[in-house]
Amino acid sequence: MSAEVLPYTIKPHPVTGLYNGKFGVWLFLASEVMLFGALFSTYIFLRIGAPETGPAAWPSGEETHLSWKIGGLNTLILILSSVTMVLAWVQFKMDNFGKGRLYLAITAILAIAFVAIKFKFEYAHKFHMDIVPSTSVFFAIYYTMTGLHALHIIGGVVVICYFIGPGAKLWDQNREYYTNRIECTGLYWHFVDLVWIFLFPILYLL
Amino acid sequence: MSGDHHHEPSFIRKYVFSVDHKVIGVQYGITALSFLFLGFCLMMLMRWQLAYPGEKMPYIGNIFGEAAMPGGVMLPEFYNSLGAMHGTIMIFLGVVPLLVGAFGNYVMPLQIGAPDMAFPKLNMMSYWVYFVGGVVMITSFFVPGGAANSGWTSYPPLSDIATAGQTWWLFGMVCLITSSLLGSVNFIVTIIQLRVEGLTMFRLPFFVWAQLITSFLLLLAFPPLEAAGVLQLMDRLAGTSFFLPEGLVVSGVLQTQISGGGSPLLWQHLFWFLAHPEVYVLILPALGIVAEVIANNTRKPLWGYRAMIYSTIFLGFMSFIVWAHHMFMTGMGTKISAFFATTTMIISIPSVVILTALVISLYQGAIRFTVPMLFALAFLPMFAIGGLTGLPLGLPAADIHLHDTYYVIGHFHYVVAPGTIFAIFAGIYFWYPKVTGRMLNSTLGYIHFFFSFIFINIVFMPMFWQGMAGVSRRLYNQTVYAHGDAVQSLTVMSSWGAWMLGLAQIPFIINFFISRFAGKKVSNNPWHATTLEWLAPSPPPHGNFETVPVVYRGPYEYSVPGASEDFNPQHVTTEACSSVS
Amino acid sequence: MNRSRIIGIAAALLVGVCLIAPSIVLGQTEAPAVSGNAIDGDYGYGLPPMVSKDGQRVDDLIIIVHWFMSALFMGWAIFFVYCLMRFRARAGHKAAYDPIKAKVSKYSEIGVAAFEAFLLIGLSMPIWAATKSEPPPETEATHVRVVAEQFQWNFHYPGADGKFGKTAADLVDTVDNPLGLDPNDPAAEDDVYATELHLPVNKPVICDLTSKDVIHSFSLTVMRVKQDVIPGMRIPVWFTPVKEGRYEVACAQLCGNNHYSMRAEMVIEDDASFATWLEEVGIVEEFDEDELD
Amino acid sequence: MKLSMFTLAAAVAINTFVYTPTQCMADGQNTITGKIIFKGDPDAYKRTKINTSKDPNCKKSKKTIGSEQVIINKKSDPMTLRNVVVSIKEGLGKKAFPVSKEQLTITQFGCQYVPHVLAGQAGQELRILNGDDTNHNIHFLPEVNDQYNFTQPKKDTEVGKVITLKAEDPFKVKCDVHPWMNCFMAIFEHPFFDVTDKEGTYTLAGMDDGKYTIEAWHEEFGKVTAEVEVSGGKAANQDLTFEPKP
Repeated sequence: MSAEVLPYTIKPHPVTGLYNGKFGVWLFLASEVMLFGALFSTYIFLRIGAPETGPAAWPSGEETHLSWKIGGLNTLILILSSVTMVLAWVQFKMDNFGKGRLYLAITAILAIAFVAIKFKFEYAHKFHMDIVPSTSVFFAIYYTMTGLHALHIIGGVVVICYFIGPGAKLWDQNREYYTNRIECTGLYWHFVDLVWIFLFPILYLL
Repeated sequence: MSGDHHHEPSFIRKYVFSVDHKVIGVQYGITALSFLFLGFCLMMLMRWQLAYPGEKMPYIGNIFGEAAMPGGVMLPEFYNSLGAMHGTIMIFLGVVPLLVGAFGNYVMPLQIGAPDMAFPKLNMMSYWVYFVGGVVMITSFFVPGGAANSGWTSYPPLSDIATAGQTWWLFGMVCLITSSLLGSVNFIVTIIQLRVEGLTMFRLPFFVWAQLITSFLLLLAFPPLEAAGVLQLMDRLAGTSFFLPEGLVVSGVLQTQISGGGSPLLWQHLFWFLAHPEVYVLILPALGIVAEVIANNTRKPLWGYRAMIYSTIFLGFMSFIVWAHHMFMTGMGTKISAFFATTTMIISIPSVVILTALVISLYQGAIRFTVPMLFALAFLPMFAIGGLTGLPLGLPAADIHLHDTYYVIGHFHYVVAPGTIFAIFAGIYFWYPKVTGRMLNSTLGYIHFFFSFIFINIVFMPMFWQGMAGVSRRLYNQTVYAHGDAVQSLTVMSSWGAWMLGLAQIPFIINFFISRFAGKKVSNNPWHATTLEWLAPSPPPHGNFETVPVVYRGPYEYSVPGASEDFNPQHVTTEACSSVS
Repeated sequence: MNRSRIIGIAAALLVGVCLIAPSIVLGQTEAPAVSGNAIDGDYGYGLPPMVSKDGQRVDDLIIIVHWFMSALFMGWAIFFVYCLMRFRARAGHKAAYDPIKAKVSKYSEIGVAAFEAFLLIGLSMPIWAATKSEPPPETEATHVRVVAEQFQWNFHYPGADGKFGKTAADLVDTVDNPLGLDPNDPAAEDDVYATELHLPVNKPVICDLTSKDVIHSFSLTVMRVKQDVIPGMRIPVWFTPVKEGRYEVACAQLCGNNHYSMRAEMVIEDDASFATWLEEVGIVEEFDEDELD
Repeated sequence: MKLSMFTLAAAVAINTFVYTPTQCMADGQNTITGKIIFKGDPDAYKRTKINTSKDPNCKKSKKTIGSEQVIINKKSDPMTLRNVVVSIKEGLGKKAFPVSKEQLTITQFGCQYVPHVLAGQAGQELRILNGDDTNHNIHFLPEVNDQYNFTQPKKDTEVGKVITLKAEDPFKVKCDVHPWMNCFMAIFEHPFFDVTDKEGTYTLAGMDDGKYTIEAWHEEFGKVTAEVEVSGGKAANQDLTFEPKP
């Protein structure tokens, strides 16, 4: 065995049970948890500190101008995309490249639908009503958190599209490696989904 | 992964966009040393204003332009920029990249017998993102209004209303944070997954352990600062009020364009949640280097190796729950301050344990006073001073008088300047032969060491007295206060110490470049060390080891009774150790 | 190697001594930068003068901690230097492989921990509670509102009625109404505005700290009082001055370009002078343009 | 150094007593002159001594300084108002005017801005000097121009800081170290402006024949306007009146 070959890039490490990439993604997600954790803490900190009444008071119900219906629809779309992501991985695992790629494509389309709804029906609508990040602390945190989340979704879409398109070459060279990468993407995708599951209630419902 | 791997890569692939951890380590090292030097130069400029407030700076006063130093006299805003950028550059562009990016990257994979980092491309990316962050920071000096001038802590609302340099600072910080995150993922995976056969966790050199804990700190502590940076960017660019309460009146003008409803303290919580673990990011790898050098030069196993590791892990955990001890003066109640003061006292215990273990390791050793060893030895008392002076600052009542005075400056500089930077020098002298295949000249090394040791104490020791006298930090001119004017002579002394310290680095700079070509050529293992990096050729080729090593013992098997040599390397079988003469 | 080391030490020491001596001399020839009122008290290299009732407790704690630190460091340093001399590498000396089994380190670590606990629980916490959590009774104390702004301390006294007038951010004018006092509030009529902090001696003082713009820090070095002033918050501090004289108020938190010049003076005086000052400070003299000098 | 102190003192004196903005570049023949009249109770606007005890160095340049918001010339009849910016507001059409090469100066002396109200043309250079033995922090509070915020330590009577401004309605400039210190700047696209002197008079010169709207601005009393018709090189006279409500 040549000293230059990195061990455990594809096969899992006997002790940790993870290949390098998967381990790396888990660690990356840990840091993402801290990132969004800090933002959620900000939300709590500012909401606790907000006065009961007055212009700086925390908005509720109608005042938020957020429709739980649109938010709920987006939640459904994201959950569905998580399911198709898993299905894609399962198909690749079963050596079924065509179907796997189809599910990947569905995932990407659902994600794009999410972002489109977000921008077209939520952001654009609010900008139209002159509700911008500087309107109040609530909208500041709304735009920042959902914006950062939307960036994560877009990043995910780029990665998924890469694996549908140019990245698919890897399937022919090393199927296991390719499937592993889809698994890592899936982990990330589920995390982004999970963040939304927290975001939705704190912004739309509470 | 076949034979075509061995073809000669192009110059750019080999030295610029290289994925080899050693090249990246050297890139990090050179860049970070340059930034370290730049940060030091900024400080030397500030020391002029401090020692001779309002006087024209001789010789170089006129080159900084009208916006910074009209007529050679430094303006307060430029002084504040220098202060903020000195801190930022030293910590985020100098010391951390050196300790983690350079030493961690170069030495750690060698010490665990790995051919490279787990994700070589990610490694390259983290260097280049760091580089971009550095360029952004440097560029910010040239934007109108100058670089960030709200202190390296960038407390809002001051930083929210500061000049454009602050926005650049935030972008730079986002780059540096991203780079650190990529690096830390890579480090953890590499250390956990790529150890060679036989190298169990408790056979790892202490340096690798320090890197592991450091990476966890970076991984978990940096994202909140990234979040805080994003929030401050929103405040500055989108006009939000995350850190701004209602009814701000800046320069007599009511700020009606902001909604209010935010909290200035929010930033401090998010910032110090990072910045306290950051302190341990600065010190743990330094302790790792010192441990390596001490074990090697006492020719004796480290005393309390396991206790040190447990202490390090404990430090890592505790560092996440002490952050608010930087905020005792923000109007904190008795209960919360008692909680954070208690955790602060608790976190001092593992530091004491590590320091004690290192000094007891000297006992019954056979101490070789090599240049790296001198730096490592000098590290110990100075780190002790730094640590001990943290005690009055950690007691909320004593902190009332000492908070935000020069005492604080003295305290943390003793930890990071005579502490960490001496450890960095120890590391450079120790691993230089591995990187280049040549030794650094030891006469120049001794001169460098003794002068640095004396002058660095002249720089920082007076600060404790200044702090005692009540002089606040970040003052452009302390003589406006009676208590500041009374101790101005200490400032002068400190300044002269700093300039002399600058001169004392000249032998090192000469040594560093000349020895690359003219230094004494050495074998793979010039220090007769035991850890795996000394098995690889000097300098190690791409892929590091000719054959994958197997590890048979712990990292510091020096002076084993019955062995033929006074060191038993980790990779040599027990039979070979006792039979080969 | 040995010779170069000796040369190194000798040269470094020589330069070090040559350096410290003139720098101190140079430092002392510095002229005082401010011509103004003389500040009372003897300032020097140690702790500055202390003129408040509770300040001594802070000083005592600082001094005790420093004795403890010195003892610890000296003990540690003696062992360190002993090791360096006794166990240096030389012919015939070999390092021992087995670790020493001394219990000293463990006991000393436990001792350090115990003493730290004593410092924290026995000394620090009671002082903190007294100076930050248990305000003096409102009725006995002199009440002052301290309003910080870039780069000035504003002091607001309630006047004879003992009530602070209402203030509002939109009424602030840097020249006419620095505090933003509401002219329609009857309580505001007798309020006194000053840029110098005058306080009666031997009477507790409560300062309510607020800031108009950024974070400042209200630092009364001689009172051993320091408290961040945070916009959007009102934070009280209290102390009892015990010695008459003129002292300084400093800002201890970077607050912008001219942070260093954010200095005010504090005058501790007897009740009578304090009352006279309160009467007189608000009086505005007419300016006759013909008397221009 | 001595010499420069002398020139500075001279500059300050000139600025204090005989300050008139320069307007030489216009090529027309006509002039408008007049007075700014104050109708009201002068006792409601008494000047007061400013307490400069915060910075003892202020007194080194000038012992006493007085408030400058409202300066009424009580000796004349009717009473006139100093530091009023008078300018042509309408009637110039789209004509562009060359920018005066002359530098404007503003000096900080005795912890006061001299002059207290400054008018200039867009693109004209403005030099800010410090005649005090102390540090000033000049903070511009404009809407259109850059919000300059810089310091000027001790006695900078030679170099100063030179900046160029864009046209803008009068805006405030203040010192962040000495809160009582402020001044106003009015910057115009054209050269037809003046600031009333001690006697409360102004002169606008060099405009072509035509009908103009002139505007007077005072920091306390706001704006008043009047219409003036000029032709044939005759000096037109137009007084404007401020009548603050009691």
